[in-house]
Amino acid sequence: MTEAQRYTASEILAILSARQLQDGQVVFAGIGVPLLAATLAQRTRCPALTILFEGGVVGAFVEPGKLPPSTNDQRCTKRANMVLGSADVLLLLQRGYVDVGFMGGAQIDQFGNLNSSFIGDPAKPKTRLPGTGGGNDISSLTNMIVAMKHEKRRFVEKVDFITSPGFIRGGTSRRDSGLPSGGMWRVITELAVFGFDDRTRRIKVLALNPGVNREEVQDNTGFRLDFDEKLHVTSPPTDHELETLRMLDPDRLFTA
Amino acid sequence: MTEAQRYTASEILAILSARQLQDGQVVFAGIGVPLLAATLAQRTRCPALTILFEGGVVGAFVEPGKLPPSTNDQRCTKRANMVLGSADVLLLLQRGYVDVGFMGGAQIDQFGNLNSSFIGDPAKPKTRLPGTGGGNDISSLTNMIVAMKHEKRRFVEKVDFITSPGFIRGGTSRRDSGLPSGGMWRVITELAVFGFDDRTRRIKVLALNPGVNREEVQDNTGFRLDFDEKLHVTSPPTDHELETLRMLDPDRLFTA
Amino acid sequence: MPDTLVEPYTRLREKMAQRDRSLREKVVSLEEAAGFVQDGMKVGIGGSTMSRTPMAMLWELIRQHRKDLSISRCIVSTDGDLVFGSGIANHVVTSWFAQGILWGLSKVMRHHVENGGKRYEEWSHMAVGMRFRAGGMGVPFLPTRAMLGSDIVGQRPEAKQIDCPFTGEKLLLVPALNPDVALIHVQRCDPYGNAQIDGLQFMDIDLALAANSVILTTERIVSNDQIRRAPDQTKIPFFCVDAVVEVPYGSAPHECYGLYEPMMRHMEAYVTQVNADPVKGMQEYLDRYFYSPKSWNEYLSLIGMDEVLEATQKGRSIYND
Amino acid sequence: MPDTLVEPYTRLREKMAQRDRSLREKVVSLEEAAGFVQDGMKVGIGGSTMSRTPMAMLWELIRQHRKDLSISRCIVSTDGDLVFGSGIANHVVTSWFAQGILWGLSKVMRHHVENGGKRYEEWSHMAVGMRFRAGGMGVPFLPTRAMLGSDIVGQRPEAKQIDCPFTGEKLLLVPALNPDVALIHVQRCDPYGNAQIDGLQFMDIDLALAANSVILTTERIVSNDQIRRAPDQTKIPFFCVDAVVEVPYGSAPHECYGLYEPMMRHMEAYVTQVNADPVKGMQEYLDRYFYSPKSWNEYLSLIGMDEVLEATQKGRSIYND
Repeated sequence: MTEAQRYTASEILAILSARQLQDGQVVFAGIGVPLLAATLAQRTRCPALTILFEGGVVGAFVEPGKLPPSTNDQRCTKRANMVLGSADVLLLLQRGYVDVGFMGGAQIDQFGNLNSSFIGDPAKPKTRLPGTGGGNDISSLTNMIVAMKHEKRRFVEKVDFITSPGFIRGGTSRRDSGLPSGGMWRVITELAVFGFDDRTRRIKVLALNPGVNREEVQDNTGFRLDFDEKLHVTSPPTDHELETLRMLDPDRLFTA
Repeated sequence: MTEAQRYTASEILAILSARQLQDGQVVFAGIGVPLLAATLAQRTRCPALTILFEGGVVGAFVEPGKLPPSTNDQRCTKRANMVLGSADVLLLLQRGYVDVGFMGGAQIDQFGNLNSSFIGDPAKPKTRLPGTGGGNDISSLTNMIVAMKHEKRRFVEKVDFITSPGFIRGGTSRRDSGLPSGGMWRVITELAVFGFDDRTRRIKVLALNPGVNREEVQDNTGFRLDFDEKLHVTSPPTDHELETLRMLDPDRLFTA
Repeated sequence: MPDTLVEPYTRLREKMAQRDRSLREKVVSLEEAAGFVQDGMKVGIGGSTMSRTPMAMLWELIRQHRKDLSISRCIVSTDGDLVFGSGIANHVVTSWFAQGILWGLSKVMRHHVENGGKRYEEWSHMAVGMRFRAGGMGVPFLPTRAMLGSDIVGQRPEAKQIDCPFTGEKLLLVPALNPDVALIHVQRCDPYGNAQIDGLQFMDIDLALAANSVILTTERIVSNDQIRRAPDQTKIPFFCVDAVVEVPYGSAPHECYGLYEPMMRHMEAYVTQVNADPVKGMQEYLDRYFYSPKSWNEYLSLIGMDEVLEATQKGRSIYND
Repeated sequence: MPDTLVEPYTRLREKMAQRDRSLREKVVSLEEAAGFVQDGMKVGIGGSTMSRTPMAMLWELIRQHRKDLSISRCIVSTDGDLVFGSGIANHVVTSWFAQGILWGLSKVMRHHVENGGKRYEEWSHMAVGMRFRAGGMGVPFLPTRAMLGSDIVGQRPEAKQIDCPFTGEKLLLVPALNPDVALIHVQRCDPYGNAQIDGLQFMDIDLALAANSVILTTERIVSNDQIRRAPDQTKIPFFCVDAVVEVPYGSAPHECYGLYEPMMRHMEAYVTQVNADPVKGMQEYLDRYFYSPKSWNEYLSLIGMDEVLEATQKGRSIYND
């Protein structure tokens, strides 16, 4: 069996995303792969990971096979440490209690800005997307991990609309806009793991996923990519990671 | 038995204060006579009176003989409709949910301003009083009833320090200060019931307590008093009022 | 941007002074309660996404053909489809608007916003919360540190960026939102409207305090005595509330915490039908589930006993060890 | 007025980043917990007046002779006397400061403020709450409509009056207060610090979120499993909390909701003694009740079994029908 057959694109996305989290962290997770990946981390390497959901949940402990359909459903609260108001859980971000935010992305650009509002001109959009949800708040107020599908139309030089700010126009522009804290930290796709240059704040490839080469990543990206000097190849999903993931999402709600 | 022997000064103060409340009102009550008088009103004419306390209580229903020693004690919550945070119960005033505030007073002036902070120069006070508590918030944000002892040193032309605003310097000065709502409505003492002139906002006697004459009120007041054109004499406490009051405060905690 | 974006304090207070805030029973029928919602009003909706949606009240308003409502809500799900698709609303204020994350984009929302002249006004999630909170506090704005630097703020001239007078930092002031009426569904309340909410509260407490009137729908009406036994469990005080309606399963097909989960087969069928044709599909759905039933219970019958009881079993299980 | 009135956001965030906010057990002794409070710190105190005062923690700090503390609290009662009289604090921020309404003015407060060079900084009650709330929200200020027109605001250059950029109305902006450490007493928490508070919350939730560290004293420590069974009852999340100390009757002689009422004979005797001579009376009180006992339980013994149990009977009765 080849490496690529052992897991789906969604599965490696979830597993590599989970690996970005550290035990003891406080993570604000969005629905979908972020929720699943955070729960996977909690059930494997990070038993003391504290997961927050925008519905108003602190210290979630989601049940295997009962993944919530959104972060505003009662399933999110199962064996949580605390349930509070939606605005109040977001204010925890503003106060600084959260180590890392973790969301999916529909469209991202070279400075890590995310668009989930408009395709085309906002005044007369080709497509009206669902909008920010908690995304703008999370990305404005803490360090971010984004897990998303790698497609050329999703990885663009400049997003049509900045819904959730990354580093805006790079350099110090994020801080200059009034956002002194946080910023984009990692982007995970089924092809690679990305970070951001400390000075220019431009995205760069830190590691290739197993079986993926530079060209494949560049070909699926809508702008010229930088590769880190210490570029390496991520180790493949372990059996334990895959088994745990499949136990958590047996119906493949978020890993289809 | 003469009228004056049937009840103490504190008792008539509590009873006449209670009469100022109307059934169905939402009243924010301070400790002491206000708490007692509001409870008396609730137990006599006003079963649907809703009493708020600054400790964070909505719809209090205080038990006879178990008057709380402050508005921040658990006794305030007995059979209440709701318990919430201290700031949140004050915000109900700001939002406008409260019909009337009801407090005691240490020193009042001709425009209904109250002082509970300093006797003498605030920079080097003769006496440092306890301070505002909820008083400033209540009097800034709703219509006020004040129940207090009638003494010359307490009824002064101008208070040493405006802790809780009445009509400030009279006329439109309260509104001009940024307080468009509320204002002093009634002052009750063991001698008389006072209101305020609609235009000048100066205090005036509306009614004399039973057995009290104009001179007695004026003699105990530190400035020239106006008497309302329709000055009348308040009807004396009924047996039912007195009995209910004594049932509520058998230990004479607030009616000594 | 209307000049009434933030109601002047004196007007807000005048409206409040006119409300009957006395302790009184206010139990009415769904039909009667709908009378509190008039054409053109700003309507705040409680719950979030598929949770504690005041669906029965929306169902009744759609049946009564309200018009030109402006809706605001924590997060908007199929309730948004329904108010746009039925034509009762032409404006939605929220941070996220789709049917649910499982189903991608809402073709209904897209149709009405991209072609139909209806407005989806987007704020950050926290900003929506702060707007309700400011409204509930009786202040004209609250300061926040989100939305700065994004293009969302460029779309929102209603928000004002300032330099903090204390620290010099950039801040965004978001304006108070005081809906004319709020629709909130709760697990329990008494006939006066003292409400207890189990589990996720979302933005409902701020919304109740902010609105100039509140209609509560409730899974059950309990006695005032029961409320008074645990006053620290009361989440909404009665004097915010103008009408109380007892409607079991009043959030169906959405969930109500601890009682029932979303009725997912119905939701799936709904999404398939309306996304296939946002106009005709929606019309057929409304005809069948909204306009035809004689009562809310008949609507529930159309969803079906199997779905309702399955959702109930799942709902209760949140309390299982 | 110090230029650090409101901490710059970057500094606030740096302090937070340095805190260990991980899910970990943090149960320590009263002696060890006191180590979180250093001379000169801004200390926020939970509870109000005679309710849920973190008395055991104050008792320990007084025994350890802390100095130059700046205290802030919802409403200050005999706790204020004790921190001034013992010399651990020279500054109190609150809206009301006396021993209790039953006893008139505090001679101890008067002595130290009128003659002793200690400061009682007065704000309106709501303003104190808004200052903690701003601190807990991570914003530099909150707008309010109180204090305007009064002389209190004249004493408080820390507050800024503005014309509202939305409505033109006069508003007062009160600055955020982020204490270095908060001392909060609760009925129950787990070893991580997830705290449940029964009954009156006062300003404790905002205070816990605002402070740069929190010491919880608790009537009892329960399991994390017990907390997780009713997560909507958790009022303070564990990551705010740096130390947990189990101290039964930790508010004595003040009350703890549902468990014990104030121990009024002790309070009466205290007030009589210290008001007779705010210096010598206080010194004798501290010698007898604070410095001499070997343990908190010995302090409770000095208050006496009769008082403690009578207060307990009264405390429990709040739940009686």
